Parts: sequence; C-alpha cells; structure tokens
Amino acid sequence: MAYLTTLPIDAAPLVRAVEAPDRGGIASFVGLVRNQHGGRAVLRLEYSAYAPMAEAECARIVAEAESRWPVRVSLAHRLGALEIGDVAVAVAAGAAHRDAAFAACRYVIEEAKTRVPIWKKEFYADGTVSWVDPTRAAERSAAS
Amino acid sequence: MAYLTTLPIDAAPLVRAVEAPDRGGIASFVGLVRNQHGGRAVLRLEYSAYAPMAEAECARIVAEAESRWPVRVSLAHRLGALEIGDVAVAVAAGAAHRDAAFAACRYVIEEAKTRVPIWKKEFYADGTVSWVDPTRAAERSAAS
Amino acid sequence: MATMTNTTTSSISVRVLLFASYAERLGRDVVELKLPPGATVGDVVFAIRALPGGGELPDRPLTARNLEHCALDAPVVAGDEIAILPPMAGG
Amino acid sequence: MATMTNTTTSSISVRVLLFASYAERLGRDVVELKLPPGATVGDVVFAIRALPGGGELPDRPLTARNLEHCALDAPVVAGDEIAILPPMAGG
Repeated sequence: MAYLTTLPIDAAPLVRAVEAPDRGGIASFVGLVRNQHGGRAVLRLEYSAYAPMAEAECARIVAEAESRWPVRVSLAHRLGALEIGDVAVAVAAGAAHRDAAFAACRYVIEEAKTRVPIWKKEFYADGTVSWVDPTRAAERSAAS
Repeated sequence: MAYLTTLPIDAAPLVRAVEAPDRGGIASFVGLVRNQHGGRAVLRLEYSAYAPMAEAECARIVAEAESRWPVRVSLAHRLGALEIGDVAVAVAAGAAHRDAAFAACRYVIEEAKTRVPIWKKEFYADGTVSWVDPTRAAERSAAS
Repeated sequence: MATMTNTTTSSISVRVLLFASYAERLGRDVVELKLPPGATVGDVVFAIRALPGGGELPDRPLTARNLEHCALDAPVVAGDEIAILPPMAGG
Repeated sequence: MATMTNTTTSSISVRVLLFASYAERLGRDVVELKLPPGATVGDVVFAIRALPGGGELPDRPLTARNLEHCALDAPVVAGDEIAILPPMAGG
C-alpha cells in the first residue's frame, strides 16, 4: 500500500495494514518536519509533487521491498503545507522476523527519498525561502 | 522511558514521547504474538518476569542507547496473558537523523531480547505447553 | 538534433512537464514540443534549455518518461509525457 | 565451598530467586541460604543445584546480583538478592 495525501498522516493505520497473525515484527519509520535545516531556523514547508509519477514510484518501491523480503509494506507521503512536527512520511514493514522488517523499512525510506518526485520548499525564520536540494553536500549532512 | 505493563501496549504514546521539534526521524519496532513458533500452532502465551530487575535492565538499555547515539528512546514490554496479535514489546527512537534513529531502535530491541529477565510460556494447539528457550538453535531460527 | 522548428509531417509531439525550481526558472510548468522521429529524452532537455530561463537547468538533469525514471538516451515517441525533475527532496 | 549447613556466626544470609522453568523444577521460587564469608554467586548455584530438582539446572546458568547481571565469580555479601535466570525470551 502506498499513497500521497494532503491530510495529516497517522502512522497507526499504516502499521495495522501490515499486521497479520503470522507476522511477529513490524518496523516503522516516521519522518517529521524539523524546526531547523543546515543550521537555519525553519518555520514551515511545502511539499509539491509530480503526483501521478510519485504515486507510481511509491507503489514500485513497495513492490520491490515485498519481492526482496518476505514482508508487507505500507508507505504514505504528505503533500502541501506542513508545520513543524507534522508527519511528512511514514513507512511500516511487517514480517515474521525482525531482520526482514527492519531491512525492508530502511530500504523503502531510502528509496523514497531519492526516487519519488517530491520537492520541498522551506520557509525560514529570516524570511527567505528555498527549494531543498539533498544532492548538495551541505544539505546531505543536514537531512533527517 | 522504559516500563513493563500487564495492559495492552499502544505504540502511539511511545512514539510521541520521543518526538521533539529538532528530531526529524522516529524509527520504531513492535513485536507481536505470532500464531506459530518453530512450526507449531500457538494459541496464546504468558510472559512472566523478574519484575524489578526487568524494569532496571530496560532502563539501562534505554540509557545506553541514549548515550551511544543522539536519540531519545522509549521501550515498553507487556507481561501476563497475551493473545495472537497482541503487542508484546514496542520500541521508539527519535533523532535528528534517521541513521541514529534506526541504529538505536535496533540496538534496544536486540538488547531487550537477550538481557531483560522475561520468560515466555507458549500454549500450543496440540494442548502442550513449553517455556521458550531462544538459545536452542531450532528456536533461534523461529524467533521474530 | 531536435529543434522546436521541426514541423515535418512525421514530427512527433510530446508534452514536457517542469516542476519546483525548474518550473520557476522557466516561468511555466508545461511545454509542448515537436521533435523529429528518433529524438531522445536528451533532445527534449536540449530544447528546453534553449527556452528563456532554461539555461539555468543542468545539462544532465533527472528525467522521466511516462511516469518512470529514464536515461537521457531513452527514445521519445509521439504522445509521450516527459518530465524534467529537480533533485528530489521527499521524506 | 559453601554448604547449607554452614551456620558459623560469621555466615552470610542471601535470598535466592528462581523463575519460570527453574522455579518449576525446584517447586519453589525463593530459597534462603546461609553461606560462608567469601562465597561467590557460583557457590549459590552449587547449593541450589544440590536441592531436590536442582540437578536439572545447568551448572553455569545466567545469574544476577541485586538486579544486575553478574558473573559466577561475583562475591556475595550479606543481604544480597541473587537470581538464577533461565534463558530470557522477551520480545
């Protein structure tokens, strides 16, 4: 299961979606909007997307994880205007064994960050605004 | 934060406990009661503990993780009678960056499983009962 | 090499989408292009970079064809939706 | 070597806790022992294994002293709470 939403993300239903009586471990990750980035105070941000491709790419990443490990995975990403502390992304991976759950969860968040066409505009306390570019070295070290 | 409880565990407050405006990533793990173990159908189980030591050991593991990585960690373990699908253990680790969150979450669940004096009695569909011993090779491969 | 003035009957029409900082630089988020048969996604990028503001885009940006990531040597056929993608920043 | 019959005035009293399968094998979950000064946790284990049912315990089980894991050569002092721990199975 993978989806984009402009509504607040609640991780609980994502976790429930990957539960089953034969799955003993669920690893999950929640990415939240931080109040700073690269040393600059962030007030809020906006995510925009190439929505149909982002949906397709999220679904492909989930399918890849489910074929590489014996897991079920759910993935959701928020779009639109977000405040500090809002959930930007959530991943849950359920498996019989925790090794697979952790590996799949990590895979999905790493792939989502580099492959899903979503862009982040940050609004700083000093009144400036910028598009985040994680490929710049200074921003790689600042990423959550 | 670490605690034992005989009441159902809800992971959501554990996650909220490690949130903060400067933490961008929360990795969590939930261990659930599975319907089988080592090929045998499990109906239910009972966790018992050396409670004061288990509380102390959980707190030590959390403190170790918080000193090794820049994270805040919460850990809860259920005791008493559990049904299939019940949450047995939950861990959440919140950090500025996801590497630390994942590493700390994994550390805490691994340490909890090997160091916290909690014992599991499984009740099987064939009417037999046994204490689980994860140090036996056959049970290592069956563990979640 | 594709150009925007190619209008032979066999030319192919593609829709090019721009996003985020790239859309801001060109002041638009959709461009309709006509390209000669055999054109590649790299030719699309070349044509877009020739537009006003397009020179600020990298010469080898990330690209997608019909909702999938693609290389710059991917062929373009009539009706394709080509996207030029700024560095992604989800999560 | 400690024995349960050591009752010199300088002997030390310790409380020994048994759990799960070990408590079932001995039919009890608490044993009060008196040990000579200088006794170790290993001596506690030796004494417990000498009790009815105790021979089913491993000769080098996991142990704890005053709520912390400890080695078998850890010293025991009066008032200690010593626990003999079956293989742990939390999570």
